[in-house]
Amino acid sequence: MEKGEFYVIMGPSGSGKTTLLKCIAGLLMPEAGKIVLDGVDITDVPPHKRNTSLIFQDYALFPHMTVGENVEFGLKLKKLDKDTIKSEVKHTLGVIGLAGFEDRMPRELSGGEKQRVAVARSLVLKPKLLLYDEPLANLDYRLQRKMEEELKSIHEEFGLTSVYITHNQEQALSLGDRLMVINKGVIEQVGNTDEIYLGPENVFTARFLGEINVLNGKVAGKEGEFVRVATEEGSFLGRGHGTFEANAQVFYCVRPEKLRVGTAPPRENSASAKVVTTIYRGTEAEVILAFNHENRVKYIAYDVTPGTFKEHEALNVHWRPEDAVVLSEVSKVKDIDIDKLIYGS
Amino acid sequence: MEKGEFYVIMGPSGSGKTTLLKCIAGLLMPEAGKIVLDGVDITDVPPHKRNTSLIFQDYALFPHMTVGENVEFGLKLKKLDKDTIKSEVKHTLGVIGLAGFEDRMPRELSGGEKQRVAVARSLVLKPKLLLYDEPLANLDYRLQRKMEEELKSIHEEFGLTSVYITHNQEQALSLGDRLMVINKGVIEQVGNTDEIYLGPENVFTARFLGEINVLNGKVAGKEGEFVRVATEEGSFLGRGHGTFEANAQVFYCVRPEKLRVGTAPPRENSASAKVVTTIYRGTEAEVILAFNHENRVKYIAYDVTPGTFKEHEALNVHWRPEDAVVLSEVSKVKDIDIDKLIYGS
Amino acid sequence: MAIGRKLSNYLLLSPAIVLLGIFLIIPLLFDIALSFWTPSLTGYLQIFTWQNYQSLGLPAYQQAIATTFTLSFETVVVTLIFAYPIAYTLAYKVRSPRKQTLILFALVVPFLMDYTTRTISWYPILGLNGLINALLMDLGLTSSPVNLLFNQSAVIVVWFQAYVLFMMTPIFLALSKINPSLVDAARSLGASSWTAFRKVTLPLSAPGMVVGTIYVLVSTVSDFPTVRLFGRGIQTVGLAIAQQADGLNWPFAAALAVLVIVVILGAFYVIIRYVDLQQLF
Amino acid sequence: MAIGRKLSNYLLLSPAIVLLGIFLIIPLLFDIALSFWTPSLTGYLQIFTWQNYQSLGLPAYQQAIATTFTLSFETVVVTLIFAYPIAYTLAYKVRSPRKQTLILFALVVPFLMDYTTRTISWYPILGLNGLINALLMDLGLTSSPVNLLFNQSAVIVVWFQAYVLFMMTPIFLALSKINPSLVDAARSLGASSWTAFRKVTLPLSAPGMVVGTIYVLVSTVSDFPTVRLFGRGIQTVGLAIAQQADGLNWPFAAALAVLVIVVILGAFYVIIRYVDLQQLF
Repeated sequence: MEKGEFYVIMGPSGSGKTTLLKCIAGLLMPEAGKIVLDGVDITDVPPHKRNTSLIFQDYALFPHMTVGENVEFGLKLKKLDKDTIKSEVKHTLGVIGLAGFEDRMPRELSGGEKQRVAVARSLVLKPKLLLYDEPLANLDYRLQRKMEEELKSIHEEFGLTSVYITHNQEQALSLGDRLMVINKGVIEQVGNTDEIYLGPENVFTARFLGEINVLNGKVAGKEGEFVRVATEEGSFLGRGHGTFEANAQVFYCVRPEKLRVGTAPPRENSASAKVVTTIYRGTEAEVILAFNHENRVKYIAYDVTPGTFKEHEALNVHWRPEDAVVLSEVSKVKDIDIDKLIYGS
Repeated sequence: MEKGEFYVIMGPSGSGKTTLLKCIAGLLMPEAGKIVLDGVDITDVPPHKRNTSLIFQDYALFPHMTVGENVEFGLKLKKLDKDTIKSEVKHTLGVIGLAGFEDRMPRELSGGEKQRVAVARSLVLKPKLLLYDEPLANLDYRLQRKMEEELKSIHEEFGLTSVYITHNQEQALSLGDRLMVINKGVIEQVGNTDEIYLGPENVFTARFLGEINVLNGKVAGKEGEFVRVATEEGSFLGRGHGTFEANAQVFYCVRPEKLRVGTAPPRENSASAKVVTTIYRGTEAEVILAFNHENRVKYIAYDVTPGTFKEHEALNVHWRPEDAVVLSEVSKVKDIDIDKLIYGS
Repeated sequence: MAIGRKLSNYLLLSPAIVLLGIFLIIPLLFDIALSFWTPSLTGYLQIFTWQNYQSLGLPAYQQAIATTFTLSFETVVVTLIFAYPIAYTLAYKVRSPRKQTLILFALVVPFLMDYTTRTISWYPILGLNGLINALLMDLGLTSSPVNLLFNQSAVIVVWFQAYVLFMMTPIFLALSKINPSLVDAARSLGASSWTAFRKVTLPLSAPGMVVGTIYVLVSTVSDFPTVRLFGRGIQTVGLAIAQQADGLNWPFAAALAVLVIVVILGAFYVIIRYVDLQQLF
Repeated sequence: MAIGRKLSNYLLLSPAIVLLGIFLIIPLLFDIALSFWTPSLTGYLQIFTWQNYQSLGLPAYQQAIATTFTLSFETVVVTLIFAYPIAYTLAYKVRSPRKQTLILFALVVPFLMDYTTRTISWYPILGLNGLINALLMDLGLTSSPVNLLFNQSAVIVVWFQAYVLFMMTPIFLALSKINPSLVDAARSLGASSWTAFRKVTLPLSAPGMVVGTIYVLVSTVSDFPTVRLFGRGIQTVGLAIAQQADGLNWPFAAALAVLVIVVILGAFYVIIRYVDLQQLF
């Protein structure tokens, strides 16, 4: 992890994200391994001497203190003089848009305001490492999007190295410089966010970072930089990750927004399909298509009007070989139920 | 409201949505007005004789009963015979994907499963009117999307007239046949979902149903079916709603996904702008642009790779006159703070 | 490291555990031991005997046991009947938590009265020349004073006053915890107000009723002064224990106390089994 | 319609309110009235007098009042010191709610012992020939038995055993309600374990301590039998009330009881003011 980076750790519930974060903060002891900060092994350093600060999912504001007292809590422990504390608190509250809220009690705040106070409380200490434990999970969708933007700009303004954990792929993609996907305590993939989104190394990562269509198939050969995969619905080309033996069982994956639809004659990487059902959201539409052998795929169309897609309508679907990924592995963890991990039920 | 329709009522917190729904269900008494179901005035009918059934945001499963007992609760009160009850419960649990869950206790279920039991409990009674009180608000984003699809298909299968309240525009757009937008107890607009999305009648409705760019301007004249509006950034054409007097103060609105970006020479409805900041989410990007006079607009680009938009890069933005809406009214309610209503803080 | 922490937790805790042992468990064990020792003029001799338990079988004590549990059970029923509606009103009809706190506080004040004074306050009310007789005679409902004291009803009335709050508080807490949507949900599924109460509110408040019942049961069984003052001639186990202890027959008093513990534990077990069967927790 | 509903609520409630009035408020009012009436050989005469309150000023009663509140205060402190760590361990170190319930239940069992028996169990432990003296002499720590009974310490020990659970339960409940993230948050903001406890856990558990203090205060002030049995020669207000009531000087007993109520209410007020100032609720 580099200084000043916004590092996102992403994984399903129960994957050990919070445990990892608490180990970094010193609130839990790792059973094995070391934690190194700025080249110093801090595994045995107690939490209050670590210079890390954790922001909690449930805000964890002290209910018996005012907003001002919450924010100055850490500064007072540093025994700074009163004027410094006061001006720091004022400055930080100003930055997060809560100027003048010093005397409010936490119970008088809305969810978003509580979250901002929690951020301010950690920010004011200028820790070497700022740790976020799914801080937006309890906010509603619109507010999440707005707070993402604010966190991003706070990160740019203060330049503090930050670790952010979440199970929400939208937050991971929009906030992170670098991303680590973990699952049941095992690291599935690490890299820049766009690298992972476009080049997942296994089906778990691919599906966890957003919707993706997966077809089962067998390796049919290599063609230049691409791998040819024989599936029930035809033989398609895609970028491969790893080495592929002929006839090996693989997964052929294309993201729904990478599909193109038209009535043009079939070319490479194209197949005919029928519309099963369509959900319109404003000018965006989510279309479920069925190929000839009943494999279903999702296609996302932008800038359409309701009624563009009719049920049972036949379409030609195509996509570029560089937009498809061929994967040989489901996950680094054996015997998992991806649906259960993603939907939590 | 028509029979068999999926009717969505949408409004910010505190707009009276839940109160309205509880009045329909008979759990609250309206202070004025009548409630008519199937041509019969049911204003004074007690809730248990109304043949309406309400699905709660917090599920409201009976914690001391098994899933089976929860679902058969209403049927038992109808004094049906045991075999009928048993087979109805089994059938309904099957439909919602919880076959064999009869003997589980509610505390053993995940959030999504609880929500499904709550739906089954009402569904099994085949009420004349099924009322949903933000039933997905407590689920996480992915599960919400999945449950939306399920509710939609349940609606199609059972064909029950449904009223659904929410403050989430995505759910409103994807679930509703018809939509009513309310605000502080006042109806802002009623219509088909796509009509309202593309043709909002005031700024509140426009902003509440999804992001939209708003420029202040003055009416400069009528040109065919379009209205010309003079703004700080230039004079633009758009579809007008209502009658417009010359020089009247109006709002010129364009949805971010309707903007187009290019380096082509300026045409009608175009302006030059600079990139301020960009958030990438997978292959989608949200770009904030500043016009010459510093008015900011949001532009959503699809299928781009990170790095497509550089900070301070100059671009030409244009859009079709039919994609812009000219509105004269902020809201039917006076003196509201739209930001506060949308973000709840 | 983890083991070290665990150990230090237990070490930190040990003085507390030792003290608890001395102050709570030892008297209990001693009481049980005592019940198997031989009575003597100075209290007891440490000689094992079944005699004390055999004496429990005497008709006089069997009668006392029956009276005790009848009286306690009746008091439980009476306090339950009156405490429930008050707790219900407080939990659901009084909306503001501030008002709830104020009312609860006001209900507590009469309980601050010293035990003795609370008790003697009843004589001028229930006595032959007391308030109620004066009222009855003024209204012409009776020509000569009625004896309202010194019977089982008087004991129950005094116990009601002394212990109704112990019944009400846990019921209030249990009712406050019930999600109000549940009743709305039942109504919306076709239940009348009464059915919704019977099928949802009542079973979900059962834990509060169980706790209240245990409180009242435990308090009344050992409250012998009230029986002595208001139930002259009525013999209860609590009174018998006090009499035996006064007469220095400690081992027999101890045996009676063990009996009370066994019976109450049995009642607990039955109540908790029953409540558990109904899946209330 | 809405008004009709409200009215019917109050009507439904009215028998309960009337009963509460009769059983809780009337004895209290009667007690206050009694304290202003004139004592007589048969109990009291309904003649107004300040005499009873003037008698409270006698040095003997001032001494009794001082002793009572000193003893009660010491008991509060002792129970608080021991109950807090046990409640803390139960709330934070015992993870499973099932185990918590079991332990709480086990702690309640000794309290099922009949009052009399619980009391007499102490004689064989603290007495001249008791367990502790035997132990001390066996260990050679003393050559002749030490008198452990009949002094203030003995009263406090017995009260501790009788009322420690009343202190522990509310503290346990208050601690259970504290969000464990708060301590983690304090730690993460630079507080040591001790500072986090002092600044977060302790103030947030104060309501539990206040409730426990009130319970113990109220219980000990009026518990005269323990003082009579274990504190021979010690005079408390509760004992004085019982003596006056036995001597049929009810009005003076009532005045003493009113004094107790006033003092406890005063203590409430101070505690709640103080706690409120610290913004704990």
